[in-house]
Amino acid sequence: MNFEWLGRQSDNIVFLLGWHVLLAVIPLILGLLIALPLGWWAHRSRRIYPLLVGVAGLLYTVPSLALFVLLPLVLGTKILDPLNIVAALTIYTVALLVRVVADALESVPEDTVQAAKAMGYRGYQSLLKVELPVGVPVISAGLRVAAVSNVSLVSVAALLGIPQLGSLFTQGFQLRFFTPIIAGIVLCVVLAMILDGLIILLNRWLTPWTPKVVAS
Amino acid sequence: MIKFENVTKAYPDGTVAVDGLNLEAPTGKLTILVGPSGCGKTTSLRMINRLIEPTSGTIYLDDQPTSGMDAALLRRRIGYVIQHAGLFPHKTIVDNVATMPVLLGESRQKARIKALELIERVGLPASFAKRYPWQLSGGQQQRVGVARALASDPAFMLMDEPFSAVDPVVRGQLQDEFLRLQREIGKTIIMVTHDIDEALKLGDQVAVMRVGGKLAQMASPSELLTSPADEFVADFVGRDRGYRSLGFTKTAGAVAIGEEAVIQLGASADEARAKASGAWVLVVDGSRKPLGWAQPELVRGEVTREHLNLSGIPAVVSGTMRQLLDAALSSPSRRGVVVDENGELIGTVTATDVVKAIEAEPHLETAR
Amino acid sequence: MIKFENVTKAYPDGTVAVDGLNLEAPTGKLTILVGPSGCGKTTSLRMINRLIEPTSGTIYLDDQPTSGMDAALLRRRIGYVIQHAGLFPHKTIVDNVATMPVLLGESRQKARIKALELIERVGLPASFAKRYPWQLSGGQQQRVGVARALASDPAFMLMDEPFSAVDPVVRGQLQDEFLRLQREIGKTIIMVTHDIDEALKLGDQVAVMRVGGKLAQMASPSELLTSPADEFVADFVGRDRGYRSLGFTKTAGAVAIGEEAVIQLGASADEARAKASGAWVLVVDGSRKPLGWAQPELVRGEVTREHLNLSGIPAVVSGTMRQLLDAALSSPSRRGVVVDENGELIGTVTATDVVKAIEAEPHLETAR
Amino acid sequence: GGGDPMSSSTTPAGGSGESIIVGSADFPESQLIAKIYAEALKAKGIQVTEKPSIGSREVTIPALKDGSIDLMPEYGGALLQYLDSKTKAVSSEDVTKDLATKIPAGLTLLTASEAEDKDVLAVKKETAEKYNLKTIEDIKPVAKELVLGGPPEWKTRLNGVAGLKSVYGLEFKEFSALDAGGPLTLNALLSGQVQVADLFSTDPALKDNNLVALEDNKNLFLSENIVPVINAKKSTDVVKETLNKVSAALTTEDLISMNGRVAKFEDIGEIAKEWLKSKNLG
Amino acid sequence: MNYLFDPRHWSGADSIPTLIGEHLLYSLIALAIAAIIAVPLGIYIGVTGKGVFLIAGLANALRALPSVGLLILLVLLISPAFPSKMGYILPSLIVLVLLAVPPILTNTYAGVRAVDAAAVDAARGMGFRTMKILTDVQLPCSLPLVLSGVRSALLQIISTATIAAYISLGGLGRLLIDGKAQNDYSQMVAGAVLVALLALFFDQLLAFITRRVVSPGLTRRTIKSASPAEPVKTPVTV
Ligand SMILES: Nc1ncnc2c1ncn2[C@@H]1O[C@H](COP(=O)(O)OP(=O)(O)OP(=O)(O)O)[C@@H](O)[C@H]1O
Ligand SMILES: Nc1ncnc2c1ncn2[C@@H]1O[C@H](COP(=O)(O)OP(=O)(O)OP(=O)(O)O)[C@@H](O)[C@H]1O
Ligand SMILES: [Mg+2]
Ligand SMILES: [Mg+2]
Repeated sequence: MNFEWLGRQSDNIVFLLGWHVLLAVIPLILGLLIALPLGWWAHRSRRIYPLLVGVAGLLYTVPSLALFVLLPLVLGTKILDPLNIVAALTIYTVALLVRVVADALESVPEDTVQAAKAMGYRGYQSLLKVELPVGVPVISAGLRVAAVSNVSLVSVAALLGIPQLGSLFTQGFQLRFFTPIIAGIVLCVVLAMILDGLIILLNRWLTPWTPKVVAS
Repeated sequence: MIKFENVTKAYPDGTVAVDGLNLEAPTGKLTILVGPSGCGKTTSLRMINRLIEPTSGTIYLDDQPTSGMDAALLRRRIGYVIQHAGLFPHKTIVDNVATMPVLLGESRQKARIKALELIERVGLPASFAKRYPWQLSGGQQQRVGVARALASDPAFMLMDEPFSAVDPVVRGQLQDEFLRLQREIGKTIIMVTHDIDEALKLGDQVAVMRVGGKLAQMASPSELLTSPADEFVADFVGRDRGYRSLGFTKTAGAVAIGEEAVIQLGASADEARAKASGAWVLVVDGSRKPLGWAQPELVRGEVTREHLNLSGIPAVVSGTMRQLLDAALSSPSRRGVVVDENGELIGTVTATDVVKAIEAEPHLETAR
Repeated sequence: MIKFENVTKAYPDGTVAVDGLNLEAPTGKLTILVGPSGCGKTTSLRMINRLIEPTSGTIYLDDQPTSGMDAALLRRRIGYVIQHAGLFPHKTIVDNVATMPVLLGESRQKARIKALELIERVGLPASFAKRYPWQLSGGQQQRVGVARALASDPAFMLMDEPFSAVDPVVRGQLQDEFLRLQREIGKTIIMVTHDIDEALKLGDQVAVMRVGGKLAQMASPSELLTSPADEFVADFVGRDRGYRSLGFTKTAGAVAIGEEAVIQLGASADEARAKASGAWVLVVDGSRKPLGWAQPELVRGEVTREHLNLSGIPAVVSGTMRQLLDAALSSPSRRGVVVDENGELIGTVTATDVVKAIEAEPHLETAR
Repeated sequence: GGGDPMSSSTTPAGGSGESIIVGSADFPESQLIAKIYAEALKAKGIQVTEKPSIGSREVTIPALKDGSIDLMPEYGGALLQYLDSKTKAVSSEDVTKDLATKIPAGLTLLTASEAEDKDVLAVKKETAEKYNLKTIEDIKPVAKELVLGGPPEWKTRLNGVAGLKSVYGLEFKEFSALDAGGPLTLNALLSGQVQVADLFSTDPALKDNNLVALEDNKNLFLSENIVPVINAKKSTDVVKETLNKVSAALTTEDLISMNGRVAKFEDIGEIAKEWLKSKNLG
Repeated sequence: MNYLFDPRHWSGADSIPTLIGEHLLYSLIALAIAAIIAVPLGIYIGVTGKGVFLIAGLANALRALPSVGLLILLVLLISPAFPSKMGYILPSLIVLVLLAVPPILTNTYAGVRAVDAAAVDAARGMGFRTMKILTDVQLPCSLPLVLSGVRSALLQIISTATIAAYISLGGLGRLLIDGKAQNDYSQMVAGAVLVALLALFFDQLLAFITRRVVSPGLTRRTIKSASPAEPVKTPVTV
C-alpha cells in the first residue's frame, strides 16, 4: 500500500466515495418505493405473483454492462448522465424487492389481517397500518441484500466514466498499481457494511415489537 | 339482537358450510354456537360482520339487514374476538386495545386511558400495557383480544373459540372471569366453541349445529341436557348429562341440613370420639370453617392436621344441587359439609337426602 | 420397571426443574405424571432416555442404572412419543412408523408390513400409509407418533402429552383407543399430561407434581379423588371429586334392579297409560333395547318417535356406580335404565337406591 | 488531484467567461494530455471542467456528440477507424484528410500534433534474438509457433489480424483477445501467454522491460498523431490558438518521458503543469 | 439478433457453442467449489449454532465485494506466477466462488435451522446418533432450501462468469467485450440474450431436479419459511 499516494488522492477519493453513496442509495430508495406497490399487487393476485417474480428473476440475468449501454438509447438520456446508473440499479433493486415485498406481506399472520378487517379497517388502512409495519422485518432483510449488492454493482459504472469507487479499479489496473484497487475494495465493503448496519438500526427502530433481530 | 333468516353459505368449491340457518341471538344475552369441527360455526359467525358474504338469506342486526350496510362501518359496530387472539404484533398491548377507539376518531391519549382500564378489567396487571404480544402467554393474549373487542364498547360481540388456546386450568379461570364481566356489561354476544362443557357453562342459550351447517337444536343449557332433540345432540352433549343438569337446579332450601357436632384442631382423642357420629368427626377452625374429617379411632393424643382427610368439598348453601350432591359423595363420612357464603359451617347433608329432594322435584322437561 | 431414585435436575441457569424425585413405574402399568405447567414433567420424562442428564440421583431401568448405558442404545429400547408428534416431514407415514425397525436392522420390506399393521392398530385407514405428515390433521399425526413409538415393540414407552394437539372430542376418542391398546399390549408406560381428567381416566397410578419439581402425591386415581394428600392436590384434582370417584366403584350387584313395564313403538295411548308407572313409560324396540321415555298423557293415537324423550343415558349393568347414578339422574322418569352388555333392558333403578348402595359401602380411604 | 467533476452539474456557466468541459479516455496517456489541455486553457482564463477517465470511444464519442463533454484528445488513426472501420488510409496526411470528412457534425478537429502514439508489435528480447526478429515481416517463418495478443477488435479489423495476414502473410498459432495495449497485454507478453503483442509506441514499459518493437516496414498501422477533438461551438479563437500551440510543442519523446513518470504514480497534474511551464505555455 | 442467427457464428474457434461450453465449464467448476465450501460450513453452523456471526457478517461482506475490483486485484497478484491461462482462470474462479458462497451458505444454514426441532428431538429419542440425525433427518429436511441456495448461486455465477472475458478468457462474455470493442451492438445483445437464456435454462433444470430429489412431504411447507432468508442474486458485474 502506498499511503503517500492515498494521502495525495484523499480529496479525490472522498469525492468518488460521495458519488458512490449517492449512486447506491438513491436507486435503493427509488427501488423500494416502486417495489412496494408492485409487491402488493403480486401479493394480492395469485396469478400476477409468478409473472412478476418471473420477470424480476429474468431481469437479473441481464448483464449490467448491456443494460448500462442500452439504457441511454431507451431513456433518451445523455450517455454520461448518472441517471443511467440510477435507472439501471433501480431496475435491479425493484427486481429484487418485488418478491421480498410480496413475501413480507405474505408473512403477516392471517389472524392479524383478519382482525384488522374485522375491526373495520378499510383495505388501504389495513395495508398501511398493519400489514406493512408487520412486514418490516422481512422487507428490511431483503433491503439489506439489495443495499449491499448495489454498492458492489455501482463500481461497474466505471465503464461509463461515471465517477465512483470503481474508477479506482480501472485507474489501478492501468498503472498496475495495487493501492487504488485495494482502497476501492475496502471502501466498497466498508460502505456496504455501514449501509447494512444502518438498515439493521432502522429495522430495530421500526420494529421494537420483535423478540429479536432477524439474522442474516 | 342478531337474527339469521334462512342463511346459506356455499363456498366456491361446492362445500355447503351453512345450510338454511334460522337463529336469533337476543339482546343482552350470550348465545353459543357449538358443534363438531367443520360444522360451519366460524362461517356463521363471520357472515355476521360480513367477513364472509352469505350465498342466500339475510342477517339482521337489530332488525336491519346487514347486506345494505357499509361493511367497514358495520364491523366497527361489532366487537370480534378472533380464534387465536390475532393481536397486532407490532403494537403494544395498550395500543392493541386502543385500536378501535382511535380508528373511530378518539384521541390517542383518551383511548389509551380507556384501554388501560379494560386491561385491568380482563384481569391483567397494568404493567402489561407496555409489553408486546409475544411477551404474553396464550391465555393472556386471549384476554387482550377480549379487551380489544370491548374497547369501542360495541353493542354486539362475536367470539370465535376465545378460550381455545389455553390449558384447561387457565381456561376455567378465563371462563369464570368472562361470566362475571358479561354479568356487568350485558352485551349481545354470539360465541363459538366446540367444547360442549364451555357451551353449557357460559351460554344463556346454546345452538347445536351438525356437520353440513344445519341447526340441530337451539335451547337453554339445562333443556339441552334434559331433552336433547335427537341422538346427535344427545351424543354430542355426552355422558354425565343427569349429573351435570343438576348444576342448573338451585338448592334453595329443598334439602334439610342436619346439625353436625364439630371439634377443633388440638382436641383430644376422647373428645373426638365423643363428638363423632359413625367413624368420622368434622374438624373446624376457630371461626367454624371446616378443615377436614378425622377418624377418632386413629387419633393418639390430640387431633392434628396430619389426621385430616381433605377429600370432601364443602357446598355453599346458595349453590346448586350438583354441588350439594358432590359434597356428600366426596365426603369420607358420606355427610356433605354445607357452608354459608363466608365459608362457615351450617351443617351436613346426606346423599340420600339430596337425591330425595331431586326426585321430588318435577323433571324440567315436558315432551315436545 | 422404571425407577427414579433421588433424582434432581438443575439447569445451567439455576432453574431447579426436578427436585429429589423418587418414583417407581411398575412393569406393565401406565404411570401418569401430572402437574401444572413448568413443574418439571417433561424434564423428568426426558431424563429417563437421557435426552437430559440428571444433575444427581439415579434412574433405573429394570434395576439397572441408566447412567452406565450407551445413550443411543438405551433410547432404542424405549418408545418415545414426543409432544407434537415430531414426525419426519420428509418421510411417508409408513416410513415414519418403520423408522425404528429399520434402524434396528430389519429389512425395509418387513418393517413396512409391520408398520402398516400398526397404522391400522392406532385407528388410521391403511390408505394413509403413503401420505406425508402435512396431509394429516394434528390428531392423526399424534396417532402416527404413537404407532412409531410402538413399532420396535419396546418394553418401555414414554409419552409427552400425546393427545394435547387435538380438540376435546377427538381427544376422548384417542384416549379410549389408547386404553384398549394398552390393555392388549401391557407396556410399561410413563405418560405426561397437564390434564387431570386425562390422568384419572388413563392412569393405573398418577404422580402429581408441584412447581419446583417435587412430587406432591403418587396414588391410584380413586385414591387421589378420595384422599388428596394436601390442599394443592385437592385443588388440582378439582371439583366433582365425589361424583367422579364413583367412576372407580363397580356396580357389582350392590343395587337392586326393579322390573319396568315397557311398550313398543306403535303401542296405543291406552296401552301406554296402562303400562306407565307415574307420568312416564319406557319404550323399547323389538329386541328390548330401550329407545326413550314417553308421557302417555301427551299421546294421541299411537306412540311414535316424536313422543320420545332421549335425555336418559342407559347404564350397563357391569359398569360403575357413576354410570348407574347418572342413568337415574338423567332419566325424566327418575328411574335409570339398566341394560346388559348387548344393550337389552334389564330393569330400572332409582337414584335413592344407588345412593343408598354407595353410602353402604365403606369409604375407600382410611386416614394416613 | 483530479478536477472537481461535481461542478459539472453547474456548467455551462452563465455570464461572460467561456467554459469548456474536457474529457479523457480511460487510460493514463489520454488523461495526461487532457490535463495538459485543461491547464493550458485555464492559463488563458477559460473556465474548465474536467471529466477524466470516461471510458472507451463507445462512450466518449457519444458524450462529445451529446454535449456531455466539449473537448478531448484523440488519436488520428484510431479515431478514423472508429468512424470508418473500412478505411484504407495509413499515412498522416491521408488520415487527416479522411478524418475531416468523417468527423460527425458538430465536432471539429484542431491541428494534429507531431507527437504520435501508434500500435507496435512487440516481442521480448529473448524472442527477438531466438528468431532473429527485427521487422514484422521477419515473423513469417515462425508465426505458426507464436501466439499473438491484441485488443478484441483486432479479431475483425483490417489493421489487426486480417491485415497481418493480407499485408504480411502472417498466420499466428492463435490470437488472444486482451486489451488495447494495456496492462493485460503487457502482462500476457511478460508472463509468456503470448509471444507477440500489440503495444503502443509511447509506452515506457517497452524500454523498462527490454521489449523489442518490430518495425512496421509495410505500413500496416495507421499513423496516430495526437489531435484535439472539440465541439464546434466551443472552438473559439482563444481555445483554438491555445490548443494548437500545445499540439505544436508536444513531441513523441515528451510523451514517453511523461508516461514514464505517470507509471511511477506521480501526479498527472504536476506533470502536466511542469511540461507546460517548460514550453512556456503555462 | 442478426448476430445470433448468422451461421458463421455457430462454428469455428470462437463459435457460440464453444463460448457456451467455456461459460458452463467456468460456472460449474466455480459452483462445485462454492458448494464444497459452503454446504458443510452452513451445516456446521446450523447444527452447532457456532459462528452464526459468519452468516450475518461474512456472507454479507462477500456480497459487498465488487467483482471487477476483486478480479483486477487477483489478476495482478496471481497471473505473474503462472505462464499459462491459469493465471487468468484462477482469479476468475475465485471471484465466482466468492460470489456463490453467500447464497449457498445462508440458505444451508437457514435450511438446517428450519428443520422441525421436534423431528430432530424425536430422532434423538429413538436412538439416532449425531451423524445419523444429520444424514437421515437434518439434511433431507433442509434440502429444499439448500437447493434453492444453489439455484440462486448458479444464476449469479452464470451471469457474472461474463467477466472472465474481461481478462481475455472465453465464455459468453466474449460477445459482450468483443461487441463493445468492435462497436457491434448486435453482438452485445446476442451475448446478453444467450446469458439470460442459459440462466433461465439452468434455473428450470434446477427447479426440475429439486422437484425430483426433494421429498413431497417437504415441498409444501418450506416454501413459506424460506422467504426471509431467501438469498437474492446480485446482477452481473461486467
Ligand atoms: N374458504 C373455504 N372454501 C371452501 N370450504 C371452506 C372454506 N372455509 C371453510 N370451508 C369448509 O366449510 C366447512 C365449515 O367451516 P367452518 O370453518 O365454518 O367450520 P367450524 O365449525 O368453524 O370448524 P372448526 O371447529 O374446525 O373451527 C368446513 O367443511 C370447511 O372445510
Ligand atoms: N433448557 C432449560 N434451561 C433452563 N430452564 C429450563 C430448561 N428447560 C426447562 N426449563 C425450566 O424447567 C422447568 C420445568 O420445565 P419442564 O419443561 O420440565 O416443565 P413441564 O412440566 O413439562 O411443563 P409444561 O406442562 O409446560 O410442558 C420450567 O420452569 C422451565 O422453564
Ligand atoms: Mg372455526
Ligand atoms: Mg412439558
